[in-house]
Amino acid sequence: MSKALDAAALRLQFPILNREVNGKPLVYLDHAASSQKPIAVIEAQREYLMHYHANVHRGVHALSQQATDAFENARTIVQHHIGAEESCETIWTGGATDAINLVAQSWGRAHIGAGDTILITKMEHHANIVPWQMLAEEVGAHVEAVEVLENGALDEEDLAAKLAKGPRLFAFVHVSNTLGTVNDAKALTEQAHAAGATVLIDGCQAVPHMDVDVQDVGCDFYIFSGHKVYGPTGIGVLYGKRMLLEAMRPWRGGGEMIDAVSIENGTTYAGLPHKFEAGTPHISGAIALGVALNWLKGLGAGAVMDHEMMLAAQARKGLSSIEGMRFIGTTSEAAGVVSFVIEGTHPYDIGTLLDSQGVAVRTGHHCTQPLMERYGIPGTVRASFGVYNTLQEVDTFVAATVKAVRMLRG
Amino acid sequence: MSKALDAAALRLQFPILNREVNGKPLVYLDHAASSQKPIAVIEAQREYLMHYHANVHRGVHALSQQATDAFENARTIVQHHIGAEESCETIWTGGATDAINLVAQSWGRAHIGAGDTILITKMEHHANIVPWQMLAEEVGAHVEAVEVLENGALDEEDLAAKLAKGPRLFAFVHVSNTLGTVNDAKALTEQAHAAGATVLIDGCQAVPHMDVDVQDVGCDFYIFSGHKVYGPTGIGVLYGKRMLLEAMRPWRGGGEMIDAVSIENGTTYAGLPHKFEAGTPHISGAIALGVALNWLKGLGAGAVMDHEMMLAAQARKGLSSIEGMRFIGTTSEAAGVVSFVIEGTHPYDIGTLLDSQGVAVRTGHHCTQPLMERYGIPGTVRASFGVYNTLQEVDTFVAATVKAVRMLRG
Amino acid sequence: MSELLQQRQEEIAEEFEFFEDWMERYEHIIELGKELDPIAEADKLDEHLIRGCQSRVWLLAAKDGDGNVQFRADSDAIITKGLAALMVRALSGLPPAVIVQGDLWFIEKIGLDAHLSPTRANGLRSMVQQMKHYGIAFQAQG
Amino acid sequence: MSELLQQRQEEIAEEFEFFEDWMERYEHIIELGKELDPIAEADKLDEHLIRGCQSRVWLLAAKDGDGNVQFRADSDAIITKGLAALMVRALSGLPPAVIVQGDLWFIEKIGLDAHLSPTRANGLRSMVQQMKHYGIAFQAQG
Ligand SMILES: Cc1ncc(COP(=O)(O)O)c(C=O)c1O
Ligand SMILES: Cc1ncc(COP(=O)(O)O)c(C=O)c1O
Repeated sequence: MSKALDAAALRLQFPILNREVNGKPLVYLDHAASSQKPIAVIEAQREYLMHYHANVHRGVHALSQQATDAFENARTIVQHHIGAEESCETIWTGGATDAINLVAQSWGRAHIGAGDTILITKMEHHANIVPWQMLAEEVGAHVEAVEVLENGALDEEDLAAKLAKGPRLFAFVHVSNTLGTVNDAKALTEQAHAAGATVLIDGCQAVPHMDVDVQDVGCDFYIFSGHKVYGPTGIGVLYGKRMLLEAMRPWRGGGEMIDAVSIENGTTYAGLPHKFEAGTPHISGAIALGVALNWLKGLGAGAVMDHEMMLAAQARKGLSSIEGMRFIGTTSEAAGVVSFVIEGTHPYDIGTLLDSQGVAVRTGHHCTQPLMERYGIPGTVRASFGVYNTLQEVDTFVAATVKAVRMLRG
Repeated sequence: MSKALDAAALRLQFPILNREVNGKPLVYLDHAASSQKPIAVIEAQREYLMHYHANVHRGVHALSQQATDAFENARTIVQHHIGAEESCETIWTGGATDAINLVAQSWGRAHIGAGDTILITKMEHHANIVPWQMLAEEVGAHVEAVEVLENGALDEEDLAAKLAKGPRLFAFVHVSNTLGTVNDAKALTEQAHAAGATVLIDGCQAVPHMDVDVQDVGCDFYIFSGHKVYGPTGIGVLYGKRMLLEAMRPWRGGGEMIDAVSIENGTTYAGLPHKFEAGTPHISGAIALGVALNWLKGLGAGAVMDHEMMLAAQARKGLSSIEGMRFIGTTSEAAGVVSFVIEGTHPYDIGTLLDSQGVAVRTGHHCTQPLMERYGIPGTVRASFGVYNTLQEVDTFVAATVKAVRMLRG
Repeated sequence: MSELLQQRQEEIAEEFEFFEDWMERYEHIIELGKELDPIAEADKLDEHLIRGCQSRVWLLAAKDGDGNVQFRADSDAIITKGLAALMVRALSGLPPAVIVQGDLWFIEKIGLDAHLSPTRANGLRSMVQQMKHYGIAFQAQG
Repeated sequence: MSELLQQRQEEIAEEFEFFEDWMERYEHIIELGKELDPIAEADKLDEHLIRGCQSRVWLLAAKDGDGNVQFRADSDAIITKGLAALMVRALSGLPPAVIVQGDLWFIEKIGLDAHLSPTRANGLRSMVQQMKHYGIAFQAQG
């Protein structure tokens, strides 16, 4: 048994949660869009810029070496956090979107050709759709998507049928940002591998909520963003199996990623991970992301999940009493996501009235338009929880929603 | 006449400059690799994360709107700083390298084909070489480079001859990070335009040191990095003329950059600037870069340049007394760069001995290997100055270099 | 004629004067939204859609016998519809020139100026722009 | 034979014991660099180059009549050459097994451990690795 989280105590580490909006205490339930950051992370970034910033890798001076050590140490933290075999399998990117585009353009152009199929799912975030559509258009491949059942689970039958057709790649979301659905990453990977597909997993909403072990899962690529896992903006991670990464062409050219540059004789590239990290990296972001992951690990993944499930369950229970309530995605509360529409109201109206009561939720399509199409809705209201949310906040949110609905129906 | 800088007073805004390395007070002369950041910038980033962080653009809640306003306001600051006509011509990127790759892959793939020439110069940073080599390889074009004269100036004759052959693009550095050469961006742009070439300027080392007005220069693309202009890491800027940007395909796909996503009917893209900003941007970085540019503007570009020229001149004068001193690049001191080799010594040895005296310089090829080849040297020692450097530091640096040389020759 | 615009804005400003918080303000805006005549489904064409909102807004304009512009608006979100109702109330029936040149100070006065920022999802800014565009178009027709 | 390695390391450690700062240490390292026999230009082949340093390091190894490994090293930077000299002094003439297994504690003792980090530009780490690789290779030859 993991020790339960003391969210009230944890909150003290998040100064932003003390603020008011529209004259009301802020209730921040938009964790899935971007998490707030604990002081430890904010201070790590500040500390770096105040006391040991320098460009990395290229310098003989002490400051540059100190910065390089911290930067590379952060890489090792990420490696261990997601269970990668080697630290060179961890590539820094500008974010999850950047990472998926890297794979699409580097691995994709080499392995996906005319007539090939790229398999995704109907619950993907645009970040895991558009790069594949762009690639497909360029090389003459096509994108297919596995159907989603009414409850928000993947349609296993449809998946089996579509895998049977031999797609080159299966790219899927570990945890859906809209539905909260937790896909069985390991089983899906095995299934896809058995069908001969390479596997990319979008772990943006998994890493903040649960333990992830890429070697156990067995996937070929795994990606996530720093800003959703209590880390800073502008930094993300691409994990790839060494063999695959080594065979891939670099995507961006520039400093750091070269071995030797010559205009007459052409250019040779550096080894992993630098081959994929052209230019000055987001040094402070990488270092602070390392701090964020250690901080999160310190809470205990079990405790985090228990806490967030408790909040989601309480929210669902409270909201259920509202007439016309329709939850979108009902398979799991593990990821702390509660998404819904209410008959006769528009998500934008609910969101606006919640905001004026101090409650921050996200409304709209959550960058999952194909999913909205699937459910025939323009968008949802989504409350999403992090470690810093409390049962009391959930109650405030539920009461505020009830009030909003009353006003709208009035 | 602009008011002279008071570097001693300015230094108080840079906490890192108070530290020691190897038991000696730090003398940071590696500004061209990455600038240190004033407290105002560090605090802006911290303030954002402490008090109003949220994901931008997509939210109806107050926090998201506040973050979006600050983020877009920073864009406007950049626009005004470089004199762009419209704010949508300012695209956030992960850095200068990322920006050049964006242009190479989006504009380049559409406009450069088999047999075409991409013209660069021998003084380019790898960031302005490798993306073009990669593009050239992909489409069957080739890269040519304008020669550099012994003094570090562009070879005008060679330029005229190479432009006459009708390259599609002329991509050149505004200010050389290795030589300190300041190219006449406006004249070169006119010349290249007259020859029918599109013009991209790498302004990484210009924006920190001088006023840049992209409309006056007349270039098609202009790029720079935040971390070299007193801003944070992980953020950079691509300026492009609206007409060009509008015609370009997006490079990265994902959230934010779409109008509508459908798996069956395909995806349509958002307008400028969002079309090029897939995924959650580096919000805190953009905001802090805005603060950095305003801070720099507050010092007065004239005063900045005067100060840095004074430091460079003093350094050159002091170093000249060393036997066997050879300056690499002697056309200008405007960019605060002094690059040199000393007969019978290796740059690495000088750099190491300077470091043990607390002086941080950069040694090596400075990501300009073709330039090293041009001069037949393995690398240089480069001291580069920012607004926070003082004449006293220059003297310390010169004395430390003299001592290093004595030890090495001893 | 611009006195009419002035007068309408004063009326609206007065109406909003005593609201103490956003919930009260929205309550009234929702009321206004409900009172606004809906646009027939047949008229909700894509060409009347205003881009850039989380909710959809349809805006129609026509010149009446006196040369004034008659606006109709609708939205699938009721708060957005209420904002549309305010705009229609302020501008509908005025001559194109007044619509084009009119200073819509009431928006700030009643505290909705934040809603005018280009980054807002409610579409108020797009509505105002679109109404001005209609004004310009009708002006050009003479 | 590993006593010999032990003894050599103790000697080196003693030599460095009284240096008060880095400048003194480097002064001595430079001295050692100058004393190290240079490698003939003809032997400075790319195959003897060690990667990953700002300066170039050449390292050659050969087995002598007693089955011990004789190292020669050179560099275009004198501090790097001095580090190479230290390594040669510690390891040259020892049996492959000692080279492979030997714990090079003197590096930390004389304060050069920071130079062993993989991110350092001086190539010390690569030198150590390459010497161990030679040891392994000669061991395999038997
Ligand atoms: C002239 C020049 N161009 C391009 C770059 C690349 O910038 P970044 O590494 O920030 O992408 C640099 C800095 O390293 C530079 O000095
Ligand atoms: C499931 C999922 N995938 C991908 C992304 C894209 O992440 P980012 O915008 O940080 O690149 C997000 C977040 O927006 C997400 O929730």
